[in-house]
Amino acid sequence: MFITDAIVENKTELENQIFLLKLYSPEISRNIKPGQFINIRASENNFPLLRRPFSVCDVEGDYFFVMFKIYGEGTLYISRKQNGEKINVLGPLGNGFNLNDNSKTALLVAGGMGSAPFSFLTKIFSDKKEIHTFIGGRSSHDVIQYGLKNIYISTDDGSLGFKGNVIELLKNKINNFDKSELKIFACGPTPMLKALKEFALNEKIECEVSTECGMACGFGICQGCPIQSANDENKFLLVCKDGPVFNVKDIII
Amino acid sequence: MFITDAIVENKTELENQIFLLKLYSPEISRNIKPGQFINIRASENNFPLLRRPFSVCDVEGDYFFVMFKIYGEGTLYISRKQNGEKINVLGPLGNGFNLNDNSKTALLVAGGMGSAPFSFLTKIFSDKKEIHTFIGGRSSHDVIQYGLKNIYISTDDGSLGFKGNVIELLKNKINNFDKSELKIFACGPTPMLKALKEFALNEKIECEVSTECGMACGFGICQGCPIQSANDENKFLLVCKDGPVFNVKDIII
Amino acid sequence: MKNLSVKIGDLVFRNPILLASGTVGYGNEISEFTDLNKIGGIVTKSLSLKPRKGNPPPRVVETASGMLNAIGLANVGVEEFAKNKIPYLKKYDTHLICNIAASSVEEYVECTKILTGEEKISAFEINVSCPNVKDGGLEFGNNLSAVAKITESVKAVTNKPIIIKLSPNVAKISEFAKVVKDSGGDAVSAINTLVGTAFNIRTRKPKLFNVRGGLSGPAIKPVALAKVLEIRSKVDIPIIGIGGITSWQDVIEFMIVGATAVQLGTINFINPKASELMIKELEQFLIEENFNNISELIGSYII
Amino acid sequence: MKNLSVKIGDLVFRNPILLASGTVGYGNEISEFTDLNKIGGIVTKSLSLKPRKGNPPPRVVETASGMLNAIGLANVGVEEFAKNKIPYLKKYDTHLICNIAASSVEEYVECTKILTGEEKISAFEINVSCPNVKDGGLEFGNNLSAVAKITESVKAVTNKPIIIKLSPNVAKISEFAKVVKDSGGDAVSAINTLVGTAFNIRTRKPKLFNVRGGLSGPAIKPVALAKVLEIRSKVDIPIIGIGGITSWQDVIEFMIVGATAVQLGTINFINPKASELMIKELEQFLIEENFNNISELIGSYII
Ligand SMILES: Cc1cc2nc3c(=O)[nH]c(=O)nc-3n(C[C@H](O)[C@H](O)[C@H](O)COP(=O)(O)OP(=O)(O)OC[C@H]3O[C@@H](n4cnc5c(N)ncnc54)[C@H](O)[C@@H]3O)c2cc1C
Ligand SMILES: Cc1cc2nc3c(=O)[nH]c(=O)nc-3n(C[C@H](O)[C@H](O)[C@H](O)COP(=O)(O)OP(=O)(O)OC[C@H]3O[C@@H](n4cnc5c(N)ncnc54)[C@H](O)[C@@H]3O)c2cc1C
Ligand SMILES: Cc1cc2nc3c(=O)[nH]c(=O)nc-3n(C[C@H](O)[C@H](O)[C@H](O)COP(=O)(O)O)c2cc1C
Ligand SMILES: Cc1cc2nc3c(=O)[nH]c(=O)nc-3n(C[C@H](O)[C@H](O)[C@H](O)COP(=O)(O)O)c2cc1C
Ligand code: FES
Ligand code: FES
Repeated sequence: MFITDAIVENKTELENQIFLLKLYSPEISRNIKPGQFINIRASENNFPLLRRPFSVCDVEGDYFFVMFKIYGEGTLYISRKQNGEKINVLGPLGNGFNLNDNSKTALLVAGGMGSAPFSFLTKIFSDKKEIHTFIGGRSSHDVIQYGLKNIYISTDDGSLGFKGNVIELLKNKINNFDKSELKIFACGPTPMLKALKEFALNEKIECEVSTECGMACGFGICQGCPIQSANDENKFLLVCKDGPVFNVKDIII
Repeated sequence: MFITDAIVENKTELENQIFLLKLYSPEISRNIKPGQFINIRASENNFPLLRRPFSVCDVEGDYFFVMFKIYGEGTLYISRKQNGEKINVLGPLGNGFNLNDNSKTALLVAGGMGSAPFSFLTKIFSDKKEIHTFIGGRSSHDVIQYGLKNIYISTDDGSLGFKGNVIELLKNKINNFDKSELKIFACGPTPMLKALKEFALNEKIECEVSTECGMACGFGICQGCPIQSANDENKFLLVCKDGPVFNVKDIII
Repeated sequence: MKNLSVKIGDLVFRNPILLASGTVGYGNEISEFTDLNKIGGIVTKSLSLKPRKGNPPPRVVETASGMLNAIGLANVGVEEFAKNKIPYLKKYDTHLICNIAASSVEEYVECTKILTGEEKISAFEINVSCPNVKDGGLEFGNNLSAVAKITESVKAVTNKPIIIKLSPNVAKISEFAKVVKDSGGDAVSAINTLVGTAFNIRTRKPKLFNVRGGLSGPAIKPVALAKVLEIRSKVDIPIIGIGGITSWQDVIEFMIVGATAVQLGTINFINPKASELMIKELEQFLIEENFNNISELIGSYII
Repeated sequence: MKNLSVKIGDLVFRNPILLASGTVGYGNEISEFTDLNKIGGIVTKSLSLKPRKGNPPPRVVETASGMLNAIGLANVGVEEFAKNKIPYLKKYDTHLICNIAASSVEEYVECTKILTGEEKISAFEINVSCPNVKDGGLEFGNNLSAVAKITESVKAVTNKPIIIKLSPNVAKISEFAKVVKDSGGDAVSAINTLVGTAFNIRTRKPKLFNVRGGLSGPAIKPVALAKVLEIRSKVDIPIIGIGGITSWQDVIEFMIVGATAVQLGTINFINPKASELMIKELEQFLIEENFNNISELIGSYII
């Protein structure tokens, strides 16, 4: 883990209020893995006080990318950073996706900003597996395709792709794939992960999900981010340290 | 009084950590008088929470100027504003210098950033009076001559002008002037104003001083900025509303 | 049209937004920014029997998302107030609540007696909690029987509603609210400032002449909300919520945990238009969330 | 070379900077950022007799310059701590202070008994003030005779120093410090978190599962300083100052008002290197202000 000032190399507004930041930091870029996250200090002062967690979206040499949506004060401040400015980051944090399984096909399933970690995962998997990506959003403006491939889209309002949610879309398409060789990697809002867990367990498809939780520290010292273990009723796991990526079997969503 | 977003037209660093901001705001510029001040919101959020008071330094048409030194968080933030950015200001506030007296010669006496209000005063007095300006600073870097004329300088370390404080310098030079036609206008730290008051009363020279005090509101609603009245033992005056400019006779410094 | 009005006893406020004691003087300066006719009411600076000069400077200092004040109850006194301040306030169609501070039960009673005849005054808010006066302030606010005595005695000399402004510097604020209710008080205001201090590390002197001051502003909002919630869940008395409100969202949050109305304090120093600006947004919220009356929000928390 | 060491009873700390309970777990994660050998000591997460699972999420929420937490004393329990956490901490030459939370006097005593044999433990900090546990926490912290009883009983079963961590949610914290002293306690820690809450205005639900939580961070610093000052001016007992410290200046400020040492809490989440970084700056301050020993600062306020 490092605490370091990353330097803004570039900022792109991908959609209204959705930004892609390219940040220079050899420490982070050379050590972070898909599904891990970093914790960003949005300002130097007490406002906002706590760091804000973001998945690593992609890595290119000494640069890493963060993709985010303006949500509240913290993301608003981060969105205002200019090229050349420093952003204090802490990371790499948590456990990323399992990169060593032997499935042949990866289905990446994203809800909204849940597509953020998948550019990097796509890059890493590209020469090992076949990849298909399912993205769901409320409307076409929520569907970010940056760095993804073989994309299937669903929108709640039908403004792009299948009208409905992304798990429905996945169910519709699942027979196109050979289930025995599949593995699902997912990231998105809790209701989506919940539906996905049920589906994956029913269909007996291996499935890893990246979860979210309000956090204070991001590296295991505050106990602020519990998630119920599926294996031990008396145990909470920590999203920041034991996750954010879990095998769906291990957690209660 | 207005609450308005002034727009940064230009920013100059006059000396290390001392800035001159040119701000566009017709409301403020057309209504403010020398010695009055404005209260600036340094950020949009809770940090810093309170506004910060600054004298108006000069006015040109729809533009007004603020000259300030980086002191703490508030001034630091203000110093980072870029051209075109908005700064929320509240003003004009307080009572400025008396512009209608019939003295023939004005001696402006400034300690450190106390020279801020005198550019504007100099402009207004220029066609009415003879003006001589005494500026004291710790070193040459604290002596800001922007918009001033007929300048006498003192520095504590002797790096520029007379070695000593500005009141000593004033005492040395006072006999160059016809006391019956003089009036002193001063702004600076409390010890300077204290020494000046004694001097002015002894020499029977009319003297107005601009005072400072920690403030919460700047316009009379918090009672945060008392200064002892010299005329009524049981009375505090308010620096923000009854001042910041007072006749030295009216206050206990 | 959504209905923003709320009621405390028989008093109807056109909306739940009042301006807090000590943060708007006697209304004249703030009226340059906010149309007092548009808000629910205004609470005066604490008034005492005789004029008070207040503490020497420094009286205010900023802290993280907050400020400390030790004004020392500087005020013109009840008589001067009646003579020279009420006439100005009469111009406004808004509720005038007179805040009274005193150092004895007798003084509270006398102040109330002197002012109760003033038609313009809608209610009294009794400050038993100002932490800045050595001769009583804090003591009363920490003493259940003193609060009972003050409430009863003041009630006895006026027909106007009595609101007791509670100190947060106690272990169980709901016990005080209960005593107010049992003694005939009509409502409670919560909270006054938290006791705090700050020192200059070079001079090693306090940043306030009075050493200790009262902490206000956004920093204290979570504490204020918890106090309001505590009162609401234990005592059936109208609550005026105060503490760190800066936005219309904060107003709603206070109402949800149990406030019938709110007061804005420190925000007036930063944005004296804030109160008026919030009103439109409150209405918008009611539309979005499908409420007809803002009063439906009071204590509407879901736990 | 300036002397940064401070003493509490016979314990000598190499500098006044300790890490606060609940904000550094059991030391392993934070040691990746801060060299524990360089700081005065580390206080463990509150330990209870049996492991505690803690509250369901959400457990933390940010507020203005602060945060609310309602972790619910999630901890591994004293036995697991002794077996699996102390060995790691033994690697560090720093004081280990064990914080204990319990729901009965007997449980406090039992926890202390179990751990007192551990050589690595320098002292116990008794948490009588955690506001998050329904079965006792807040009650003890608000009850003078309970605090006396706990202090005495725990003292009776250990030779190690006993530090009582006081609740700020009381009217007069100095009364509690006095009781601690009179009952044989060696020091007090002040303060634990203030009770606060926050609600989501759309769902009208609390932002913490537990509804109420503890407020920490810069927002509470003025309150914490006032509590330390109150204790210092009334009771002769060493004080460990806690609350909103984010900079070396804050450390000095706490010492000036009377703290012998300090604990850093919330700042560890934001900058886990903070404690180590402050040490150099403290030394620089002593040079600039011409002190030889940092202990000269303790209670050095000039009023
Ligand atoms: C492991 C992890 C990875 C994430 N990756 C991304 C990403 O790649 N892109 C992206 O846009 N967002 C991501 N998020 C969500 C992102 O952290 C929040 O949107 C952000 O913290 C909101 O901060 P704010 O100040 O703008 O909002 P505010 O509303 O001001 O934040 C309020 C508080 O709520 C917490 N919070 C708010 N929303 C969330 C959320 N969805 N999840 C967790 N905490 C939240 C924040 O920590 C903060 O303390 C991630 C969250 C986690 C836990
Ligand atoms: C009427 C008036 C006119 C002023 N005009 C100028 C000017 O033209 N140029 C200029 O450089 N400065 C001026 N000042 C001082 C200026 O307001 C302070 O330097 C500024 O508030 C410091 O804020 P900060 O956040 O940088 O410092 P911080 O240390 O963070 O401020 C801490 C607090 O102390 C108060 N404070 C700090 N220093 C002063 C001070 N000297 N006077 C009053 N309050 C203070 C601030 O209000 C703030 O609440 C003026 C002050 C007053 C009262
Ligand atoms: C400068 C100042 C002066 C105050 N004076 C009084 C007072 O005279 N009487 C009183 O009851 N409360 C007084 N208060 C407390 C406020 O009315 C209010 O209870 C408190 O500030 C919390 O609200 P806020 O956080 O919105 O400011 C004062 C507060 C401030 C900041
Ligand atoms: C997430 C969190 C967990 C805490 N857990 C404990 C605890 O278990 N026992 C305890 O005595 N104090 C606990 N505290 C209180 C801190 O030790 C400290 O007293 C408080 O946070 C104030 O200091 P700060 O403002 O520097 O954070 C906790 C604080 C936080 C923020
Ligand atoms: S966020 Fe602190 S332990 Fe997970
Ligand atoms: S600063 Fe508020 S009254 Fe002067």
